Amino acid sequence: MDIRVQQAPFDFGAECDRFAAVRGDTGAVVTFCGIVRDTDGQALHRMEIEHYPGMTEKALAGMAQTATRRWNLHDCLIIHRYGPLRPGERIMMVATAARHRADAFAAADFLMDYLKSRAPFWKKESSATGSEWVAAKDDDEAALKRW
Amino acid sequence: MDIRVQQAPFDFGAECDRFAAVRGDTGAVVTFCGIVRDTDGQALHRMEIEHYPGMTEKALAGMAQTATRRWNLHDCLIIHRYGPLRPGERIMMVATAARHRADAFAAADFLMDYLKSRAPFWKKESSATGSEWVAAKDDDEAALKRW
Amino acid sequence: MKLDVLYFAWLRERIGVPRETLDTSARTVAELVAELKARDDRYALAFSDLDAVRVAVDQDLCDFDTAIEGAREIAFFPPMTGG
Amino acid sequence: MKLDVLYFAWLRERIGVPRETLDTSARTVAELVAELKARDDRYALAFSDLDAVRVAVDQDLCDFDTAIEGAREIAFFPPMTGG
Repeated sequence: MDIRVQQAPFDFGAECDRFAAVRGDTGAVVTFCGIVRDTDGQALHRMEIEHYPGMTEKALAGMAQTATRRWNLHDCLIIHRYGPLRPGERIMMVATAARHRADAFAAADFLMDYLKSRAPFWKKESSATGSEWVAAKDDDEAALKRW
Repeated sequence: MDIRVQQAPFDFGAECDRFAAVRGDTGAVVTFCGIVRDTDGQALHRMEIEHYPGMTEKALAGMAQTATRRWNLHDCLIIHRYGPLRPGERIMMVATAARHRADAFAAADFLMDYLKSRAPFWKKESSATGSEWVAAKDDDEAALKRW
Repeated sequence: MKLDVLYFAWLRERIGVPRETLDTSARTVAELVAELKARDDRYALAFSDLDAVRVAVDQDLCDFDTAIEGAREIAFFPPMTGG
Repeated sequence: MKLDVLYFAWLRERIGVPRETLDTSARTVAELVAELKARDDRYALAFSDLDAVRVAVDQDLCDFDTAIEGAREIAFFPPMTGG
């Protein structure tokens, strides 16, 4: 289990490659990468991610432990950036490894749902017309009911 | 959309990195990598994958088109190897890109379920005690009912 | 009617060839299978449990009652195990 | 009782500070919020719609009726938008 909260960029390809370098009982690896989109219509200049140092790491570790127990994961990685980001930059990634694909998929999906609505990150988008905190979506809250 | 059926290894990290190099409307990338496991108890020496040249590419392209339409994917990649493979080697990968994570996850999950039971690949495992064709699992057939 | 018939995985091993060209008057996949089973013990053995056999006509998965008129390539194989 | 109180995102911006140390006799989060709202318009505005506010006591998410006896750090913030 590896949890990293950092301002610096991460190398998605290298992390995927390292994570999938397994032997033995692991047959399935799922990875997710979140990328800064341009906002609809109005071009995004910058995204700023604020977080709650201390609680962030604690919340992510708790989610990873829950997922590991619930789906019998062999390994689990979460990297999440904070600070200023530009369109196309990679915000965060999750990776899960398990014997079978169903567990790896479910655990990654679960981690993303929880991370989205229960890890203390807040996004602020800036465009030519000003800055705005991204509102939480009802869909994201509803997604938690799946688990 | 990119479909590759090949005997040669592929570079999972490099493929993930290239696939996630997006700009604009794409916010979510999901990747899956299937890895040759050691068999239970008896150590696996080799896996041999047979396929049906011509039909394989056609079947995978059909699945990718279905997934792209159904989940509004921005991009989709499938690489599947055939021939001899050793434990720890990467058999195949799938990657999906979409605006939101729910579409990218569902499409990758769907592609894996279909690829597992509807693409013409057959695995044969060899160990010290002999060779055996891998039997299809009822679970894998049942998984198709989800879609 | 001339047809290419392909076999994969353990069907190929039991029948002993990966592909052959047949001259057949079968109208459906099921009739073709019956012809093959009557030919030789190897075919009778390979097709003894059709629940374990899948078929593709011109590279599309189909059923045993599919008509094969005009088909060029019929393939028999066990349930697939990709991924 | 002395407490560190932290604010994030637009709560931090409306209140004007990221963190402050308070001396309070509040027994629950809700009582603490009532004290803060009475202090100043900035707090009254920030806490005017509690449906839009989340709270963590000692870095664990909790409800407004949570007891805060013994707590060292209370944080207020909007619904989270990670990922």
